[in-house]
Amino acid sequence: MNDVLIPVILILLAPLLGGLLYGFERIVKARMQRRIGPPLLQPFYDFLKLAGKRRMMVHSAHAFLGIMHFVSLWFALAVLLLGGDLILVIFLHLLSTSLLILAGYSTRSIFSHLGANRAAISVLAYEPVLIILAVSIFMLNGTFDTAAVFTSSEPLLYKMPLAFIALLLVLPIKLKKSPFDVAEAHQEITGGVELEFSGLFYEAVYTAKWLDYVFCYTLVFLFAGSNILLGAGLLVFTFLYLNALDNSTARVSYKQMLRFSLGVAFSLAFINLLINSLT
Amino acid sequence: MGRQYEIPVGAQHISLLEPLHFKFTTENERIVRTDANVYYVHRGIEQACCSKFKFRQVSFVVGRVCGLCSISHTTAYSQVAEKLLKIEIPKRAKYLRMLVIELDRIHSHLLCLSHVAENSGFEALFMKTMQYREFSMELLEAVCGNRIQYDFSIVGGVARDLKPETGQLILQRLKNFMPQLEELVGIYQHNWTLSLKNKGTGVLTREDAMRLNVVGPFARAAGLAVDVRNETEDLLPWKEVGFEMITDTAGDVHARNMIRLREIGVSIRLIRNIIDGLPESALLTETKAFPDGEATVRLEAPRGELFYYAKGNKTQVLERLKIKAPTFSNVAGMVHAFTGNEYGSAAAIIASYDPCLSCTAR
Amino acid sequence: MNLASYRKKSPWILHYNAGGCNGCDIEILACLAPKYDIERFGMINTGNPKQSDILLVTGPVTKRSRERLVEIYAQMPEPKVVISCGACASTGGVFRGMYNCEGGVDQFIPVDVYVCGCGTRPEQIIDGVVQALAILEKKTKELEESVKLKREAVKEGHQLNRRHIADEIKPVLS
Amino acid sequence: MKKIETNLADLKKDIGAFYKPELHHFIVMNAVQTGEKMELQWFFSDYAFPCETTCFYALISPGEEVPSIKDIVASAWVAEAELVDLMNIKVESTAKGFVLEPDFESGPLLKKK
Repeated sequence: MNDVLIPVILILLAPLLGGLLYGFERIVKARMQRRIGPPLLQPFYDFLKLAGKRRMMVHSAHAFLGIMHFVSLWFALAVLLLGGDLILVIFLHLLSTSLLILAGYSTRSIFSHLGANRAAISVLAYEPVLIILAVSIFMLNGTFDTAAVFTSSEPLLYKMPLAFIALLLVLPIKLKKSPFDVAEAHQEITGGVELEFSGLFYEAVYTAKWLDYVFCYTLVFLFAGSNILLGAGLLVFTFLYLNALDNSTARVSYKQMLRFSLGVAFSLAFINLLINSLT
Repeated sequence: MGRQYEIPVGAQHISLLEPLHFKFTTENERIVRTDANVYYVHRGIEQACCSKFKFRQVSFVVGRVCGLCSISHTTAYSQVAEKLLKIEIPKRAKYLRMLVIELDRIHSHLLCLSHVAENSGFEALFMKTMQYREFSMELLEAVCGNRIQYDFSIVGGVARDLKPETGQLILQRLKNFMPQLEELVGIYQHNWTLSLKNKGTGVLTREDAMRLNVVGPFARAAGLAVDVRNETEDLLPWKEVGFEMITDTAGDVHARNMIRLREIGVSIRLIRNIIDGLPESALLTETKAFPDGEATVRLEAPRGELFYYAKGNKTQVLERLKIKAPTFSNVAGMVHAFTGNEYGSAAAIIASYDPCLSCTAR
Repeated sequence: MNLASYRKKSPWILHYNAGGCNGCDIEILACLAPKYDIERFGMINTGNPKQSDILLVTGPVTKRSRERLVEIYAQMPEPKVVISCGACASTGGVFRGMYNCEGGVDQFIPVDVYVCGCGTRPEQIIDGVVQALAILEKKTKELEESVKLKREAVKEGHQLNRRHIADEIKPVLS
Repeated sequence: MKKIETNLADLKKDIGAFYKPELHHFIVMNAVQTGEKMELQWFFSDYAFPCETTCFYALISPGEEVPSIKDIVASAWVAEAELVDLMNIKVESTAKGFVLEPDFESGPLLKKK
């Protein structure tokens, strides 16, 4: 009973958790930049404000794709938390991102197109690493189900530390953090695919960002298995690492990002896979 | 040859402070051609200066040409008016003008650096540089009474005196700033991702700088030693207070950052020398004459050479006033240096030019 | 607890220079920096009209930037507030009457808050934005009222769509 | 300031003979109304110390077409395009509309009679 209840509660509260996490991160970021920063509940204030704006949309398919991005991302998260197939999770996540990319291409704004281009390249950068990760987990556990990972007493971290490093390297791409925030790139393409969303429809994209936080941190938590203490430690470490990285780097170009993620992160994950399959 | 896309930047864009329009023609995000539209801010100041305002009021009007280098504009105008009136201003006034120009240069260069950092996607460095910049704004407020738009130079001298305690405050704050400047130099020099973004982008070679008559830090980063402070001495005695020319050879965004940081160091030394050797004299030379004849003045603003031409006709109102701002000379070089770069670097390159379109368009 | 009252804690600003001297613009930039830090009030400089609530305009409106100004204003979804920063944005200031200047911002778009000064100090800008928040809240309420009225109108069948209007016009013309 | 008189026919030859990219830089082009005629000025400055500003000037009557010095000084197009709009001068191969909007009267800097 308990192992279903907790995931269900987590899934239902995921936007709330993600919002809190996002608010907390904004404070941490501000403090790192020697500012006071916004209040903790700022993302929710933004949420309430966006709900009250006049509804403006480019065309109905665009708005629909934005909302479906949010829904499918939540669905991917649900499958992940309920112990579903990891490959399915990764592809559901890919689906949700592709919906957003399609939305980006469906408008006539050049910045939206550029953002969609870059988002597609970002997918190309992190997706292979995630798939290698899933395959390594399959090699170890004999199944793609994340439920087996959550319940296994031996944390994955000890068996595949290189894969964890690879995941850490691609997380900034997924979370659109500097140095790999090319898909958003506020100063270059003013938000990319988000550009044409407004009001309630932007809310879907904005809230999907919070879900992405929960999704990514759950992936990190996978590495701790059933060891909750280690999991909490990993989460805190990843949070600090991401923020420190975000605050100490400039944005690199998308070509450099692709070269780095495929050259370094992918090879790390691959070496890890080789080691796992040999032993 | 891939398909060409046209990417418009401006007139309103987050990476731009002022309305300015670039149309980049790109192939696979590589810029092959640039069209610039820089006259969004044209207001007609030259015409107003020659018709609406008396020549003593004009120094306040030309300050509003540009908020970043308003002291350079007011000083240059005051000098050209003094040439027309054929008067020599007191030495203390000259020193005080140099002091404010150098303080203004520090704030302007730090602003440009922070803007480059932000447009390179380095938000924390933007915050840090802006935080360190506040000291120069406070000092300018202490000296002139306003954070921007100082109206410090007037025809015949300067409007306010420098109190000894303000001088001490400046020296104290500069001392506090020195370690912060070193920290900034360290980050701009050695941060790996920033150098990935900035090194080798927006390159302007020395030959092109010469051919396109580029001025200011933009030219000095390319190795062209052009600095009005080095070339004239009759109006403001720069060499007397220890001016030193700084050049680099790379000509890219990184070189421009380093030029600006090193020039801040020179400015700090100049300010110290000015305060230490501040002569005692009157602040203003009074005269009842009217401007006559024609005169030109060149002055080194934070962005480069500022040029004023004025013609008087023995009345209160000038016959003609021509303002040539530093960015005006750089437009041709700016458009040229984009070619061959990634569109992703364009925002950082624009910021590294430190364009001042309100100067250019007037 | 009224959730709606928290809405005004999230103003996203958009900045446009309509032809000013950059003085006020760098003060807006200074507002973002650690000394003044307007993110304390939840403000973000979005740079995207479609997601902004507050339009900060600086400078007198020049002939070439007037259309851009109106277009940016039109792209912002309601409720929206316009703040004119500085003397020249409010009235034209020293540039008033110059041949390429149209005068203050309020000649083209409705301005809600006027911030004085040449140039405006960051404190004044923050004060102006905080004043704008109250106006933003009022406008949100008005918008909701109008939406409610519209809904009732639809129920009673008074709302005509484009085809109905065309049908009504035809007999009149012929 | 050193003033050198020239005329429109010899302008390109004079400036071409004077201008050396490594010694001088072009500052700006200016026009001043002197009675019926218009005085066009081209300002150059040295890189050396003490530097001297050299001004070439030519008197033109209204409606005359001015030769462009773009092929000698590559960056002169900005200054020329500005004068075309502000002073209503015809310059070889330079179109209107760089500074002012098309609907605006040309030559706002000209003194009204």
